[in-house]
This record gives sequence, structure tokens and C-alpha cells, in this order.
Amino acid sequence: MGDDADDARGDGGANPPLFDAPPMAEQERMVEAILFATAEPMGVADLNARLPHGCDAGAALDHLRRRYEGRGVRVVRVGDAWAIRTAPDLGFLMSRETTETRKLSRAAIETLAIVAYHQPSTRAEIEEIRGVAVSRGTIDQLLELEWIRFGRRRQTPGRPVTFVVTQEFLDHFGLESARDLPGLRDLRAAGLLENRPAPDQTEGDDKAAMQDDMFDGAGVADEDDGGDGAGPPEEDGT
Amino acid sequence: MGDDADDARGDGGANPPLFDAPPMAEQERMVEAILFATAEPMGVADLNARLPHGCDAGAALDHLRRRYEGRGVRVVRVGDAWAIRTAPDLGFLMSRETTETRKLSRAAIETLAIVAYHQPSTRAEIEEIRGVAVSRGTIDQLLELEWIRFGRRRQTPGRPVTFVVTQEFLDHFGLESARDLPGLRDLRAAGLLENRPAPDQTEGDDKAAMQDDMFDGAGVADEDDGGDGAGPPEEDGT
Amino acid sequence: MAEVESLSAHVAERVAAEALIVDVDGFEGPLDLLLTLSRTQKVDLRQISVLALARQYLAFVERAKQLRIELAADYLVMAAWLAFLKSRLLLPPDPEDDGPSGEELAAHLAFQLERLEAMRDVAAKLMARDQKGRDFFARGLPERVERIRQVTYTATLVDLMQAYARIRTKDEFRPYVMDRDRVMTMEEALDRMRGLIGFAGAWTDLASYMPEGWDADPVRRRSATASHFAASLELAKAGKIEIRQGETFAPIQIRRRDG
Repeated sequence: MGDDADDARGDGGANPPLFDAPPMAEQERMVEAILFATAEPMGVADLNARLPHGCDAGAALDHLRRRYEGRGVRVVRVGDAWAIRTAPDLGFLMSRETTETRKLSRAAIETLAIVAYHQPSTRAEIEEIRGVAVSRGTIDQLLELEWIRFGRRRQTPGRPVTFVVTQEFLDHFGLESARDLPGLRDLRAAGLLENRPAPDQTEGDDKAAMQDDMFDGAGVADEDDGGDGAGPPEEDGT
Repeated sequence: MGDDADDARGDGGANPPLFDAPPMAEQERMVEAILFATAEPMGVADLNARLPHGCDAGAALDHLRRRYEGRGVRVVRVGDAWAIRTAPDLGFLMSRETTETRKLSRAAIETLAIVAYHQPSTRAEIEEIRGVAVSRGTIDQLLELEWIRFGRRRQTPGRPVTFVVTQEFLDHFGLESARDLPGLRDLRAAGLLENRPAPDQTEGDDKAAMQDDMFDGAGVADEDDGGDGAGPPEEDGT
Repeated sequence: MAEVESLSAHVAERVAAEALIVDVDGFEGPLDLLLTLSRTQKVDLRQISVLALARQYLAFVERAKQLRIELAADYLVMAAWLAFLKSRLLLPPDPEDDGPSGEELAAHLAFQLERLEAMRDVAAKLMARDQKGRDFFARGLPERVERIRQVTYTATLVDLMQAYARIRTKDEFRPYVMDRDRVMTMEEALDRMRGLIGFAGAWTDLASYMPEGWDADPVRRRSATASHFAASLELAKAGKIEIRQGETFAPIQIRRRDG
């Protein structure tokens, strides 16, 4: 701790700020207090905004994270933000805190996985991969859970909306970033995340034309995209 | 940590329990996790009830209290129970945690939605679309939230002020730009609209056309209007 | 004896066929069905025989037809496409045809199946992860200092979109209600004009019959103009007044009709 305090002072000496920043040990305490007080992950910028002038939340977080290694609670990274969460091996103690999440349908789980692994994904791409229409309510449910959100519109004709996963998704599944999704590397190596267009067919084959539409524009923005109007029929009536 | 584990073993040796209790370091982790995650302060009896058989919550609490001495949060006694709380000297950091969040009123959210979808919009246009007068308080509230701001004045008689949405708005709603707002068709597809067929599609189109007219030309002179999403987002992706 | 045997065999066949059909409900579309059928081949999806798969699928659809079970349109579309694929795979390639070969189409179908299976697989892995609120937990007692209270207003994107959807579609949903305060009915206009018409011996602009203050609001002005115009037509029909207009868009004038 003494070292940390010296470090902080050392930095200050090189480029004297208007006000002395608190010693690093103190900054670590402050970050600790803020992270403990909130249930939501906090970004480094948010932390810095709340700390006194001249503090370095990033460095304080490094210290704090190491301090909590192996403890009952941990400092975890959630996308660009940080949060304190209980260690997963102690979940069995928390039966009373367990929140019953609404049982997700198979369609919803698959849709979520497709958005996560292929993001940003359009509705048409989800339908292409699953081979059925995404029913009303499936996307709605995932939006409501705040696991997916709208991303940028695709810059293709029809400008379809896209979906991406959220920080809440990362937080819920204990992921540091979407790059840490399980099996992502294998999928990529196997070419299963590519948007491989259906082989081109001679005119007049509706099916192939439809598939072309769906594949288009996932990466490249030059081809003719029918947008998401031409999806397959609805999966169920609900 | 090594010491704690030894302590536990010592206790166990004096009066051997039916099952081996976890080492004290582990018990401390458990108490830490429980106090962190519960919504209420926990008494020693409550803790013992949750911990595995043979644990000594009182001793674990003692260890935990000592561990948190001087930290940013502390283990404090609340009546007969225990809780983790922010260290009193850091209370000043919690001032932002005191904010009380309330849902926006219907008038405000509708006004905001119109500005977002049709920006830049004048007050008269908002009233035209909502079909009722917009109170001054509603606009003031949105300005104060920094979700809307003044845009350029309309180059029409009376030179009315216009409103546009802000970067703050985009951040809050997790949007990249106002153009990424989903159109009516997307809303319907996502189940946010009743999927009942529009009674008269052409009527709807006329309406949209009329509104386009209304807002046309407003944007033309406003190229340098401050950037974010000058034009209204497209309707229905047609 | 033989009869009994054949009967029971027949029943067993039907039961087996129906079991498969009943299962259609459990399938999430043709691709899902194909994936399930492909598992009977017990090989890596990359080595799958698409031809055999196409035959199985077509046999399945055929059986469904025999049992007069209605299959959803997308199952039939897939059947048609697989029949086409089957013919491509069986017939020697036509040098005239520059479309994709049967092998290319089959390879793509295999890719789709493999991708769907892969997504199922990772979806299961994702759901098997430690989850917040089940395996690990956030702070149960977020701290608030009550002394300083600051109210912030919040809304979610869904609120925003629903609000917009509500406004833009209120005409679709709302039971029809007249906004009376901004609408003037023809009956009202008629009443007014009946009272005033007695004084209109000379040609008078119809606009002058408009009630005071009604031109302030465009919506009300439109409504009043329309109702007064309709009322004047009504009065003319009843022979109470005469109407004239100099040219298109010129002011409409009325006067009392004597006698």
C-alpha cells in the first residue's frame, strides 16, 4: 500500500495537477466503495467522474481486482465496465436470492445465441440460420430482458435494423466481452460464422432468390438486399 | 488465509463434528458472499442457517470484520444483524446513488418520441401529431434532462424554434444515431404494436406523407445543425 | 393367422408413421426436421449424404400426405426444393445449364445444417454458463444516502418506441371518438345560419358567417368552413338561399332567397 501511495505521488511530481490526487490506496478504497454500492456495472469513465480530480480509476481497479482474487466476492469485467459479483462457486448459499428467470423458449435461446455469435444480425439472418420465421414476441422478450438491443441499421437497401447483445447480457452470463463467448473460436475456424451465400441459381427459383436476399449485406454493403420483408412464414401463431 | 484455515481445524479438533466444516477461510468467503448479496442485514443465526453444517458464522464474521477494517466498505452491525456498508468517510461518493428514478410521464415520452422520430420539430408540429397541446413543463423537463435541445429556427413565418435530440439521449437509449430507431414496421415485427392489419393502409400512407410535407424543407437548410441524425428516420423501410 | 399378422403389422406401421407426424409439432421448421433426420445417418454432418436425406424428407412428406396431415407451406416448399435437388444429384449435369451443380447445392444444405447444429450447441453452452441471479449475484442492498434526494426521470427504449407506435397508430386502435371541442358539426352550422340568414338580403361572403374565434386554430377553421359550406348547400336545397361563386377558388357568396 505504501508503494502505491508513493507511486501516486510520483506521478503527481512529474506533472503537477492543480489539486493533489488522493494516494492510490485511497483511490482503491473509493472505487471499492462505489462498486460495492451499486448493482450495475460501472465504466472507468463513470468511476473517474465520481472520484476526486486527478484519480486514476483504471489503476485503482487493477489493485482492487487483485485484492479480491479468491475471495467470496470478485471484481469482474463486464464489457467496458466493472462490477462486484459473488464467486460462482458460492451460488448454492444464495437460494433465497435466486431470481426465477422466465423460462426461455428454444426459439428465444437460439435467437439469442445467433445474435451473440453473429452480431450485428438482422432478423432475416436469424431466420436464415434457423430456417423458420422468428415469431412475434421472441425478439420482444429478449429486448425486454435487455439482453439484446438495436444496433446500427444495415447500409443495404431496405436498411434493416440489426440486433446486438448488451452489457446486461455480458453481465448475466459472466462474460468479459462478446469475444469470450464459449466456442467462438472453433465456430470461426470451422467457417460457421461466415455468411456463405447460397449457390447462385438460374432465374425463377424462388427459394434460392430468397436465400440470397437473406445472406446479403451481412458484411459487404454492395449487393441487392430484399430486406427482411421476404422472410419465411411465421413459426407459430402466437 | 493459512492462519484462518488452521484456526478452523483447531476448533474442529476439540469437538469433532459429524461432517467436516469447511476451513475458516472458506467460511469467511461464504459470509462475505451472503452479506454482499442479501437485500437485508443478516443475523448470526440466519448466517449459520445458510452455511454448511458445522460452520461458525460468528467467528467467520469476526475475521471478515477485521479484513475490512480500513477498507472502502465495512462490516457493520445493524441492530442484531450485520451488513456491508460504505465507510462513513466515503459517504460523499454516494451522492449520486441518492437519485430517485421515476418514469417519464406519458406526455413527456410521447413528445420525446416525436422529436426523436421527426427532428427537427417545432412545438406546433408536436402538437399536431399528438393531437393535444404540449405543456411548457413537458418541454422544459426534456430540456433539463438534456434529452432534447434547441435546433435551428425554422425559416418560416414566426421563425419558430425547433427541437432535436441530444447525444445524451442517444447514450441513454443505447442508440448509435436517431436514424437507428426502428420504423413502424419494425415495431410491429418486434411485437410492440398490435399486429392487427391497419384498417386502411393508404390512409396511413397519406398521413405519413402529410407529415413528411410538414417537416420537409426544415432539414434542408439545416445541414450544419449540430450533427446528430439531421433527418427523420425512415418509416417502414419501404 | 396370416390375416392377424398383417393387420398387426399394418397397425404398427401406422402407429410409427403417426408418431413421426405428431412430432411435426415438435420441429421448428423444415431445417430442424432435416437436422433430426440427418442424425439417423450417424455421421459427421460434413460427410452426410444429402441425397439420402432428401429421400428421407420426401418420404416423410409423402407419408404425411397419405395420412392427410396438413403440412405447413414451408415444409412443402422445402420438399419441392429437395425434389429438385435430388434430380440434380441423380441426373448427369446439363452442359447448357450454367446454374449451380447439384453438389454445390447439396454442400450448401450441409453447411446450413452444420451451422444450425453449431448454433444449437453454443446456445446450450451459453445457457450452461454461470448466470447472474442463479449462480452469482449482484449487490443485494445497493446503498442510497437519503439526505440528498435528486429525482431523475427515466424511460426505456421500449417505452419510447411504444409511445411513438401509440401516437402513430392511435387512429387504428382508438374507438372512434370525436374531439368535440374542435369540431363544428353541420347541424350546429345550420342552426347558426338559419338565425343569421334572415338578414342576408345582399350577396355576402360565406366566410363572414363563421363564428368568432374559429379561425385561430387551423383544425377548427377547417371544421367550421366545411360545416358552414355543407349547411349552406343544405339551405340552398331547401330553397332558403342562393349560392354563387365567381370562379374556381373565388369566395363563395350567399344571399337570402325571397319568396
